[in-house]
Amino acid sequence: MTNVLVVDDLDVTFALHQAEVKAVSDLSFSLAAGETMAVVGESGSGKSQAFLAIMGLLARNGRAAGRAMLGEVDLIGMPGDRLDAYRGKDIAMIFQDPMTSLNPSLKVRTQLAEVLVRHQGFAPDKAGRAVIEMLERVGIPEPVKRASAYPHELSGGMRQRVMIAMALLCRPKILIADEPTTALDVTVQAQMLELFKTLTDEFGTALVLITHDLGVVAGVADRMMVMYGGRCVETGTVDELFYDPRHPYTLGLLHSTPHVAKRAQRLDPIQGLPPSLERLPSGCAFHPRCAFRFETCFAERPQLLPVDGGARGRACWYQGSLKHEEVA
Amino acid sequence: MLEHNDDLLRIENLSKFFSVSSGLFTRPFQLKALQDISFTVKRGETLGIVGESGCGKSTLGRCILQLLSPDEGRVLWLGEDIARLPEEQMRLRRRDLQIIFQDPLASLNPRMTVGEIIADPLRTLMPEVDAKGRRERVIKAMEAVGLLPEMINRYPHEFSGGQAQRIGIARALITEPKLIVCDEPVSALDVSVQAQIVNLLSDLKQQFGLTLVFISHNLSVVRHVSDRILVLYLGRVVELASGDDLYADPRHPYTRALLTAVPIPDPRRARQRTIDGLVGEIPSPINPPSGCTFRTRCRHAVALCADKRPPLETVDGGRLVACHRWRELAVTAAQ
Amino acid sequence: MAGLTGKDAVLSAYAEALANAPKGRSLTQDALRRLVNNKAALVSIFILVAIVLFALVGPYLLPWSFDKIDWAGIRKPPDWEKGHYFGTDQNGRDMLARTLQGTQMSLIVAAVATAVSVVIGVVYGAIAGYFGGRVDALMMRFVDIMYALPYILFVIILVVIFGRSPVLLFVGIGFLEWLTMARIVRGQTLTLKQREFIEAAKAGGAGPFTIIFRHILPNLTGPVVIYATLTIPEIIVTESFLSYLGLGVQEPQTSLGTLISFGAPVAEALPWMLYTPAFILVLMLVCLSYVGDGLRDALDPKDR
Amino acid sequence: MLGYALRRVLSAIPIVFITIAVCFFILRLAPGGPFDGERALPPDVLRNLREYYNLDKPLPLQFVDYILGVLRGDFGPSMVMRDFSVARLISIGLPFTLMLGFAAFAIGTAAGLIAGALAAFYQNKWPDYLLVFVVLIPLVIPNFLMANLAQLVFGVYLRWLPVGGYQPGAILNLVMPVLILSMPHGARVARLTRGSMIEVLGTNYVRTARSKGLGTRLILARHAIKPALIPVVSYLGPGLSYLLTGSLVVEQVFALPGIGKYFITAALNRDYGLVLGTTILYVFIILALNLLVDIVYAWLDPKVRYR
Amino acid sequence: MGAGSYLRGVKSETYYGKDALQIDEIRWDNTEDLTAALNRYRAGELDILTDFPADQYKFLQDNYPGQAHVAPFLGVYYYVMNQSKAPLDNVNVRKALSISVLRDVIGPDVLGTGELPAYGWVPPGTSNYEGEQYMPEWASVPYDQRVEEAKKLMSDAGFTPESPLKMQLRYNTNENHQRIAVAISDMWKQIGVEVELFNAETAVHYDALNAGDFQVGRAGWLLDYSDASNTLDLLRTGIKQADGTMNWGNNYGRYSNAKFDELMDAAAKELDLGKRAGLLHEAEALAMDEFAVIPIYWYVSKNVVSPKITGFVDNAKDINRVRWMTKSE
Repeated sequence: MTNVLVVDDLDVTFALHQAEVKAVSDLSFSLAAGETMAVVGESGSGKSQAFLAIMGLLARNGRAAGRAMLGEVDLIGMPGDRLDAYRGKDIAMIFQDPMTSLNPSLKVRTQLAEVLVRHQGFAPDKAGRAVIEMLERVGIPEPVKRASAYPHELSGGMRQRVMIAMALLCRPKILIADEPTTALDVTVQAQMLELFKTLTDEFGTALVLITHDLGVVAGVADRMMVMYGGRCVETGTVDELFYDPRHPYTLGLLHSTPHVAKRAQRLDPIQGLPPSLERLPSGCAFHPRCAFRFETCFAERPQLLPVDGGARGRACWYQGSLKHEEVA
Repeated sequence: MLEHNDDLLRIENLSKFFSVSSGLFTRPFQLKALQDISFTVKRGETLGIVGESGCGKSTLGRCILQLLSPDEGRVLWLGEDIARLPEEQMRLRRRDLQIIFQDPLASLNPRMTVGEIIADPLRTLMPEVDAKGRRERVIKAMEAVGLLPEMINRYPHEFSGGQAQRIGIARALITEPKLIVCDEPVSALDVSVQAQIVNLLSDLKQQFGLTLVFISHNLSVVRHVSDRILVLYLGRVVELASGDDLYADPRHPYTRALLTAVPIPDPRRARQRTIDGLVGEIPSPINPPSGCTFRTRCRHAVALCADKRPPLETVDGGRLVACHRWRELAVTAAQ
Repeated sequence: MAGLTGKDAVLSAYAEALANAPKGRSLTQDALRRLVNNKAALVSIFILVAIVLFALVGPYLLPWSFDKIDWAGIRKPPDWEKGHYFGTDQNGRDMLARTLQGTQMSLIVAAVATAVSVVIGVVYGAIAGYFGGRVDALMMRFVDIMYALPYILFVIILVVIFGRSPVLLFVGIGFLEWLTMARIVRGQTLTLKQREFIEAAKAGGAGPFTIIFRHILPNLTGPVVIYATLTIPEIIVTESFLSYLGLGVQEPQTSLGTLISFGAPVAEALPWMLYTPAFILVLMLVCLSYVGDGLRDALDPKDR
Repeated sequence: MLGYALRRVLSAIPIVFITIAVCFFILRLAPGGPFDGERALPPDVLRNLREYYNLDKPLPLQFVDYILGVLRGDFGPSMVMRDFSVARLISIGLPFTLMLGFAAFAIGTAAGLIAGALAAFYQNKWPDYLLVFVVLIPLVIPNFLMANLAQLVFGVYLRWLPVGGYQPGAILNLVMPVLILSMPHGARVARLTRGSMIEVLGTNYVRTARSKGLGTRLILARHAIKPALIPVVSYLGPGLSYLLTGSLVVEQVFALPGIGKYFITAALNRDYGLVLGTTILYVFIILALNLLVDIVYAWLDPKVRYR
Repeated sequence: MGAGSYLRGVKSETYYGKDALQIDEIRWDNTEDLTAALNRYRAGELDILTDFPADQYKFLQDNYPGQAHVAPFLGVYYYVMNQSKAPLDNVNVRKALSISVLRDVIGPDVLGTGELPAYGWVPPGTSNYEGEQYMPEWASVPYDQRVEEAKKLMSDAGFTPESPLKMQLRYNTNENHQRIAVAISDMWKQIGVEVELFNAETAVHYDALNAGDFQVGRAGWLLDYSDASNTLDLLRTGIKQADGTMNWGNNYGRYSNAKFDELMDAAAKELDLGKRAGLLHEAEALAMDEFAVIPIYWYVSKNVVSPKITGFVDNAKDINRVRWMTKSE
């Protein structure tokens, strides 16, 4: 499978008053065409900042380093106006809060048509029909009426569908979705995840799903990457990581997630507090909360190395088995 | 409802309306947030209340504590109706009724130190306790929730989400209440911290003999913590059952749809199950559909559902369900 | 029930020790630390403090008092031997002494007027915002009406009825500046009211006024301080406009506005009568503006 | 929309009435009257004057007469400039003051918007710091000082512009007055625009626009301007009314025939008729502008609905 | 009040002496702000100014020699004392206040346009007023001696710098009035008088003076016609009105002296101008010796005339007919 996106040693640093904070460190991964990769991590793990960097959408005080190859083009460090040729056309992004991601003073049709006009050379008046078609395709009832509505007249679910339509208008190679369903109700979320699956398969779009909800990952993703303290700590297929996790943090996450099907007596949470990026612990950032740590973990930072020689990767010194309790 | 005496709280036909005025001169219209809600909470139990946005679960929590006074119905606390009780009298009962909020930092006054925040309810509800007594109780409460007493003079913005929620819990404990309403207590927290707080709540329940009302939109968390679960839809009770019964044998189509929609952290099972997805969007609470309000999204809706509101039936052993066709559907589901 | 009531010596000793546990860094200290990092604001604060000190201490160091007439030195340019470092005015009074006295008066007028507008505005806005509904609509309608009135007319009539006492200037101007403050505070109170810690206070049995004074008012300091630093320059400029109309402070007292309104017409013939007070006024207002901007960034919750 | 505008007009009536009442009675409180001048008038002359100007009746009666008069469009005579009626006095000077006010408003608003947008766009870079300082100048220098200095420098020394006076068609005479009147207004608009533009550029929907690959110019023009204008528009209402009534200084220093000075001198001379006339005019200007602002609001922010 | 800010006067064809007129159009420009008017003059937009800021007199003399005309003018600037209330009803207190004013400084320094000090009540140059102008003997006594005498008078009346007479001095809003008030209040401080200055607009000021609601107030009187009675009538006792109130007219100080009234009635009936002048002189001396008012200086007319204009003649009535003037380009 050809890779649509290859990222090497991506670093993202923010200049605060005195200190510099590294939100993402040495992140490397590749994304195959049509594949769905989940990026899992808690707040402050850097999962969003990494992809905002790739899209060139970092805040004013943020700086990205390293390479992100979209085909033969390196997106990192590319000036905004040149990046515009790719953004919205080959690589698109949708965000978490549907309430504030659409411009309140512009009609839905305008905000969709402008993408076609910018990238596909549509004449402004002719773009209307394609927009209606796309709205229908993402499951919005009465698309003609909704197209001329303003964002505040639509429900949360409806607005997220508009965002998906907007992102997929130009059939991009890659769609990055940053916590797309977190702000939605369970039933609407289920419909949305269904929509993601069918559309990305149909258009052959590679989907990056950034989330903190392992349930969502299990339902949608092929491959996944777990991030902690700005670094990738484990990658692999969904089945490998769910049924045979090789990093204590991944294991801890699985045990912390309540399972609706069976009522465990007690959750087995990860102790301690999430790391603060300003004062990352020495060596392996997870060591303060890790049940399997030993001296090396305090001193040196583990590299992301392949597991049993396969495509899987993990960044942990502990070689023993984590399985003291089977994850059914 | 046999064991009458150990009912801590009984809600009878509670309704709450909000008048939404759209302009200075136009007639305000009625938003029916809660309609004809009835259920009981037993001593030492954790009652889960689950439902999607707009179903009125938070309003219900506030009606229990009389932060909002219900328009109709009765709220029996230890057998006495406290609905629409004047505030001075209600104040005497507030010692036994406390609340924990969703957003840890937003529920703490940023200008007060942790010690002052936790002790705040004591000032008004238990004036007889002097300053020294207050500080001692605060320290014990902080230890109980796993906070370092040395942090007593710190300010809320110096704490992480999880720790800030522990401060909120300590504040709710300080007057040694009998019942605590937890309104989405873990929804704003990261997964790992969420688990810690869930465990903490169940430990405290044992230690202080509390009764909890656990409100959340996250069915997995509610399923984990609750003994019995109440399902709300657009301001009405659709089903009430024990956690296991509800999961094993959901009787209301909405409950069934909810259960299939909840993402489960198990790839293989996730891939096998078919989503009994709902149709369309949640209707707006301003003018809900006639008859059964769920009918517009229910696959099994028939003419009857449109013209008559399904009664809330009490069935085997205290379960409640409000659907005309639940018996038929139970049979077809079994095949 | 192993509740919280169990009393023992160890606990009370421990409680005693914790009375002075390490103090956390309050929001205000946080904001001050950020303000100090803002160079422009820091420099401005120093200049302002210098001006205030200079205005308070200066008169005692100068040979001439602000109302002493030097008959031999009427309309004289700056002349060091005779002690008129910045020249004299048409009455032979020392310009530097008068500028300092004028600065004192302008600062007093600004400070008191701002205080008046803050107190009235905050209380009015908090009550309107907190109680909402009909009370809020009525109170805000009154504010709209006041906005529609020609406010300069009121100040003139106030000054005319009660004579030109400085006290009246403070109350008069302050009384008319509270309108915007009331609106800002009302808006903030409406948002604060929805915050969950207010509901927590209600659940804790707190009555409306406890909630306003213990929970809402302390959280209003941000916007109130920011707007206050905006009001001060407005008031000083308004006072100078009133002096231009001859409604300023009563002789022999003076204010920066009065001095400038006398100095402006003779800018060419007697330039020293203008550049001293004008320089101090402009410097003060520029500094106030930068301090205001600095405070807004420091107190802005977004970038915490 | 029409229904709303009508309702707003109806709700304005009580405001105008209360304003007139408040002014009417407050004025009577002030010591000194319109006939106190250097020469003490003999008592009988004074009595006739008071009768002529209807001042001898008890106050409430006078008030009712005045209101009835106003409804008939008769604002009564000016008590100081005796051979003019208030209406005529105002009608002579009003066109000039309106012209002055609107010109200053247009220039100030345009310059302010551009400066504000630029400062926001180059936030924390040198253009921003420069613009913030330049915009500060008209706010810290009292306008009468600016007027005097400008007159001295450009009028007397450099002789680029006429110093003062006005006759129809003398555009050059208006350059200095309009600029000086527009500068404080422009400065306030600039500060407001900068603040709101910075906020809008930080919003999620601008980030979405950037993620769609729209160029900076397109984002500014289509996505940023409209929402950023909302707080600015709410200032333009009171801003314009201040310009229309605050032109006293400019009219006095440049000897221009506007009514700006009436707002102030009428009160000083206790010309009850003129004060009330100007006040009513002022209130109508403000109410009309507030209504205009609300209508523009609806166009800018679709969430604001008018049933 | 045309559409512009000026009035225009044009030579009328029917005027008998129209050929002799050199100037055929006049434009009266109404400028309230004196500084603005001077700036317009200096920019050549105006040819004649009927007033100019006193502070600029020295500047004009240095830079525009000869163009600023300052000439005596029939008018007196004075302070009036409310004699209906103690202690100003005591002539010695009034005397102390009057003699302690150093009038020679007011004109040249405080105002800058050199107004001449006034000790009497009828301006010099008033017609049909032959005879020697009233000049009190204390006027020639050196100033510091006068201050000593004033201090003694005041201490006799019970006022010393330690326990001073507290008094309010009212004036209407104007730069010159303010400067003079400040100067005189400083002079009075030496003799045990603590003055509170009270500035008010013209309407309020004169309303207070008419109502007698003041202790010392500033006033001025420009003669309507060139005759001594025009100022002396100000000091006549008020006329009782039908409703019992006294109409004091412009006699704000409520000065009342039967002998003075008789002299004035006699002068009014006297046909022989010489004898009439004698009576008026006697009346003036009587009132001035009783310090009915404190005259301070005689007004001057202030005009600025461009060198292009000829035929502008200063006169006591400050009347300048354009018909006698010519303007060269």
